[in-house]
Amino acid sequence: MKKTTDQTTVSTGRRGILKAGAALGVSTIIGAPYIRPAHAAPTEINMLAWYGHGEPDMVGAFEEANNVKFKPKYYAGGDNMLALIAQSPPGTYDIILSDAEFVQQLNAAGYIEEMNAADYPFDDFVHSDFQKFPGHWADDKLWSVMVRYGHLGVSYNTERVSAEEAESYKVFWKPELKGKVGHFDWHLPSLGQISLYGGNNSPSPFDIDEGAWTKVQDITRSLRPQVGGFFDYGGTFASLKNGEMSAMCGIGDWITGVLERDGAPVASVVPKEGGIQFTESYSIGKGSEKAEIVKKFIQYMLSPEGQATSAQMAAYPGFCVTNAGMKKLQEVNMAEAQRTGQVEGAANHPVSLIKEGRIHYRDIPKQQSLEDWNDFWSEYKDA
Amino acid sequence: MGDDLVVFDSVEKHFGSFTAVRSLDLKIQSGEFVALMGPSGCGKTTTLRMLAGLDTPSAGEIRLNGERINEVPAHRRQTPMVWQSLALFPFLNVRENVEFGLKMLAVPEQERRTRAMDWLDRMEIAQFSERHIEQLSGGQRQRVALARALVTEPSILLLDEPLSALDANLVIRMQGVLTRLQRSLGITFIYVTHSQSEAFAMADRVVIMNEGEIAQVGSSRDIYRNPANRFVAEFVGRNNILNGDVRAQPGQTGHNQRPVPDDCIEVKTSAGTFQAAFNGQPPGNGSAVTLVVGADLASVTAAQPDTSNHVRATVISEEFVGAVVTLFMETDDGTEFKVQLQQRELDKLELETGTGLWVSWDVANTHLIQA
Amino acid sequence: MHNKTTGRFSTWILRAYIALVLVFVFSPLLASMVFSFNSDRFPSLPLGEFTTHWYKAVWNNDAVPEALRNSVIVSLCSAVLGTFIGFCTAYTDYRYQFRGKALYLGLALLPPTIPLVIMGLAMLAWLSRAGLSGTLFAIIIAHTVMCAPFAMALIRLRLQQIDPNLEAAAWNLGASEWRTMRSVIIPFTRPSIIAALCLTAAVSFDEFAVAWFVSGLNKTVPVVILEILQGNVDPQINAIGTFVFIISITLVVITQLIVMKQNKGHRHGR
Amino acid sequence: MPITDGRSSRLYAHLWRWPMPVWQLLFFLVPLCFMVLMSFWLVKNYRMEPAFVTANWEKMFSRGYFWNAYWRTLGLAGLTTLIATLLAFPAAYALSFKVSETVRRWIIFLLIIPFFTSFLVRIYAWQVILAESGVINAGLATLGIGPFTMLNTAFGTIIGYLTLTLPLVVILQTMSLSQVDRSLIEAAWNLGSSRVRTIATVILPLAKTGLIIGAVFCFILAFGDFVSPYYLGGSKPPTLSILIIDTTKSGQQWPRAAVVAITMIVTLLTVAFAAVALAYRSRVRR
Repeated sequence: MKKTTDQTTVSTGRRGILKAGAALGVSTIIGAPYIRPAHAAPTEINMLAWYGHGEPDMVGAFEEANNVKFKPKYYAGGDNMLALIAQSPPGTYDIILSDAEFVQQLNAAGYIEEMNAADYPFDDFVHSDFQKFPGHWADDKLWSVMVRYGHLGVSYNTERVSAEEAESYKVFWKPELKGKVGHFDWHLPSLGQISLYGGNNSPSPFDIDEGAWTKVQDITRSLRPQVGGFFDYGGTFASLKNGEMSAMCGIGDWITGVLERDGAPVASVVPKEGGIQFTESYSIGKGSEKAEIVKKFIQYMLSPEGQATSAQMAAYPGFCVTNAGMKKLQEVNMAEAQRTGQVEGAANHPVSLIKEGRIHYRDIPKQQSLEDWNDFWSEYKDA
Repeated sequence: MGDDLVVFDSVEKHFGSFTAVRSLDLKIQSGEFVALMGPSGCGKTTTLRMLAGLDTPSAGEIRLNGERINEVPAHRRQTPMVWQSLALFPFLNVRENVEFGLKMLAVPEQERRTRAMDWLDRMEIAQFSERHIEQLSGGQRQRVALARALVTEPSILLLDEPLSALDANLVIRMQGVLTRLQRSLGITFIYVTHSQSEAFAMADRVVIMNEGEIAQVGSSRDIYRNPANRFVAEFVGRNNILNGDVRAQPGQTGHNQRPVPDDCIEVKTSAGTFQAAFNGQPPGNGSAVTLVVGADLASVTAAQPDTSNHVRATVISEEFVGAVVTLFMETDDGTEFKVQLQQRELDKLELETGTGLWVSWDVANTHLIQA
Repeated sequence: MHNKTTGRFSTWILRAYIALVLVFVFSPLLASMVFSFNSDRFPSLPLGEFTTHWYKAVWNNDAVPEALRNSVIVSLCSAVLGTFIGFCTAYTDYRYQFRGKALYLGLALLPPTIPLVIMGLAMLAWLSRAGLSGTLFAIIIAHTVMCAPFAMALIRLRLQQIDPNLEAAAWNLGASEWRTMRSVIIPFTRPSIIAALCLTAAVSFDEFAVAWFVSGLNKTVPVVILEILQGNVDPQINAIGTFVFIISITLVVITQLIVMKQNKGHRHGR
Repeated sequence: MPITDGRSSRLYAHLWRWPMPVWQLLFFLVPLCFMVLMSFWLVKNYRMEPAFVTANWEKMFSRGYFWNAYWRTLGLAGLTTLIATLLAFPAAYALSFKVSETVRRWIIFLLIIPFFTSFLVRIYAWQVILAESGVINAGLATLGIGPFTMLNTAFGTIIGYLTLTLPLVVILQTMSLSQVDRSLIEAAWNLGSSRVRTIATVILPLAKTGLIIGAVFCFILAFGDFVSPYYLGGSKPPTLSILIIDTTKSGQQWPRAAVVAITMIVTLLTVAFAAVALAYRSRVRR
């Protein structure tokens, strides 16, 4: 500090003052970041993720502690994520939050780096399925680590739909809800739920033969007159909150949980036909020069503190994947832990639901191509 | 001829398929006030622009001070121009406008200012030096334009219809200003106009142009009294023009059964048969000629005059300019006659519209143009 | 007499109609300003409490200052480039005749007819091939393409008012073409150049569709707004919008004052 | 010694002539042409591969949803153009003939302001205004009316389009109407023509060119806008611009998005040329 002052004094001439003045002027115009004092410029980490993962509530503490700065690019839906990576030069993204079912594609396309299993607390995971989650391992090599998950079911306005009605996807067809049922604008969760409604739960709503697929399409089409709109994340949020939509297909607590915290009369349940699980996993971007610090960040996200933070994420909540994380959540926010069933013996404990077989991991279509589903979705939207 | 400041040597200018100037030969001397006159599209402005370097000749050569300047760019010619639109710089004040040319010559600021102010003083507009152009009247702007062009002390000044936008009174005043200026500076003025009153009032020599060619070059008097061709005769206002063919040579018997005088021939026109003087060889019988009689050289009488050239005509209308009256008359066969006379002469005639009168003129005043 | 009263009546009806149109145009603007001080996350009537919370949130939102910096850089660069290109085109159109000029002008004025989504798509496809996607430079390139026609139109309008002999008069007084450009054409068109700079800066500052496609991680302010709209919708949008409005409107007012002055000068000149 | 100026003069001319064509070629025409080329490429495993197949064209053109979206977009944009033209005309007429020049200048200034505010912010504000629990319905509820569903309908979409286009159309119409020679209008009145007839027989034909230009701009803007149908129309059903975005989002189907984009450009240029020809023809006849 002393040294800097000396140097300044030495260089103070007319020129120096002018330069300093110009610099000050420029930085005033251009904005605050450049007048931040002292230590070296933070390392920038480019993140590709669902909305909210790069916000201060999630990464602020880590940024502070490690002098890094996250630069997030948000997407909605796995296909969108793949498109974004494909458009960017290789090595653009240091860390990628992916939906679990798309990790395989990321790997196949060579977008991600191999990871070392020893770096992460797999022993403490709440469910054995999560340790070797489908697609995360290939040839015994680790490519992605699960950090959070959530369940999708029937989301509804509690003033217009009763809890009993919400116990089945059938509620979407309720005549009073005509024009009041919204879709989250991505084919996988919505079609998955309707597939479940059509009885395709064994082995998975996404593993259906042509006959079943045709049936799913027919059921879906029959829902179309009820539909009031197709929304992105923001739109889903707003339309549930401002009452435009009374029920929403393809989402779950990750949306309504936020709105509930905000005092809105909405809720989500896993109906009797079963629910879908979304699973979010971190990978290290191929060719990233910041792999070390990214690894450290993923470790932080899996630490009890990180897990508790993730569970309370401002943008949308997700369940803890480690037992330690769940304990930490109970410590810091018992109410949220109880609301989401993350306490011992809760009826809606997420792991219990999985073990009861009521939850199906979201997946890409097994017997049809993703394009078939996508194409149908376009056609459905247009109807 | 070392005295020729400007020489146009077989200069041509084509714009695409249109020929603006064809085979122009013209010499202009130092200190001369030359007017280029003609109807619009006659090539007078193109000629001026070629001299200023704004248009490039398609053929021929233009020499200034004996040197070929065809390829010299406009900005190196020192041929300042006063524009019809004046083209004053609207974003500069009066003084800055005048200083412009000096600035381009890299004259130091102090000198620039002194010289500009001198000229503004000379043009009697020094008190407006810091005004904006839009705050000046038309006449004042004219003076700024002159000062701007002359401040570099050129040996030649080009003027492109500079007075056409002014009202009549101002035109007369500015004519005086221009003439005095040219005399006192002793430099060459080349003045493009379509107005003969301006050209005749100011110029030493007038060049009449038509369809890209010179129709006649001469003093005002020459052109007025002795038009070289029918075009000039018609273009130069108040002339009576009679087309006809030669019927009798000197000494032969004329239409009134008397012999034609020695220096005359007799010409039959639709309005009648008239005699005209000629120089040199007379045109043969049967050749087509044009007779030109200045309106001021004809006279009217109530009684049939005794002269050989007279014709009966009816007054159609009168035009008064000050004390001078122009009578517009028509003969039985429809030929139009114009006669200029003084107001007091008119009073004596006591005529009204429709009155029949005799128009007459001297044989000596009958200008003969051979076709 | 009867005709006159009905005439006056219809005049008032029509004036009221203008007011109605203005209400339609301004209601979203006013609403967003009001809501930016309203405590409700999803505002409605009756209003919640007065709060500056959303402004504080914007102030603390790291993405905003960076986006603002990007926006300023992008809009300054595209304004300067776009105005330069627009000026060249306007001057060429004013001064020169040449074969294929209609095509030339067509090319100059075509970009505004292409929808922004398509511009974004084509730009991203092309620029990512050229290795430029995701950089600020990509946004600047795209915005310059969009800005140049507006600058061209403004400057061409000003050149319409020039005395056609003005350039020739300068050459005649000894100024070379280059010198004439500097001391006649540029001073004459200066008001329109400044207006074009402000207008294009404002256009670029508010453009989101193309910027969204090509920006990658380097977001501009409108892209941040779009992402908030797509993501965690909250009234920060109104706060940012109000702030951006103030910046833009400053540019517009400057432009308008200059244009008015220009017109006034022109009328005096007549 | 005369100096040839030809060279510097040519250099001078080229300096001004070339920046625009070079820039527009590199960063406008080439990207558009590349998009055409891309429409024949293949997508494999989320990556585009250069190829020359017409599969993308066949696929898009054989899909019902593409053509539905096409006609729907055309219809919505056309309807918006009609509404905007009709809504703007009385205002433009009043601005041209019923207010002083100062007032006109101020109102035009006010109409320019929206162009410099974020369109997104205005659309978001409309969401809040039009929502079922929004400002309008809250106001109507005090009168015991409603609520009406305005958001996520074609009505919402058109409100969005009008937000984008109406000020521009009013400005363009006003500019064209105020150039109509007033003496012609007075002459028509003088000859006993009623106000309405004067508008129909004198003013409209004279201002036709300006009206058509305003309509063309309106159509272009509405046809290409994706924000209004998405955020006010609930993308239900989607327009072509939404289709483009959906297609790029899903599975990197850029070649198919290019097909949609090219179809849109061809449509727009056809409409624009036809309209300009119409405007020009009427002028010649006059």
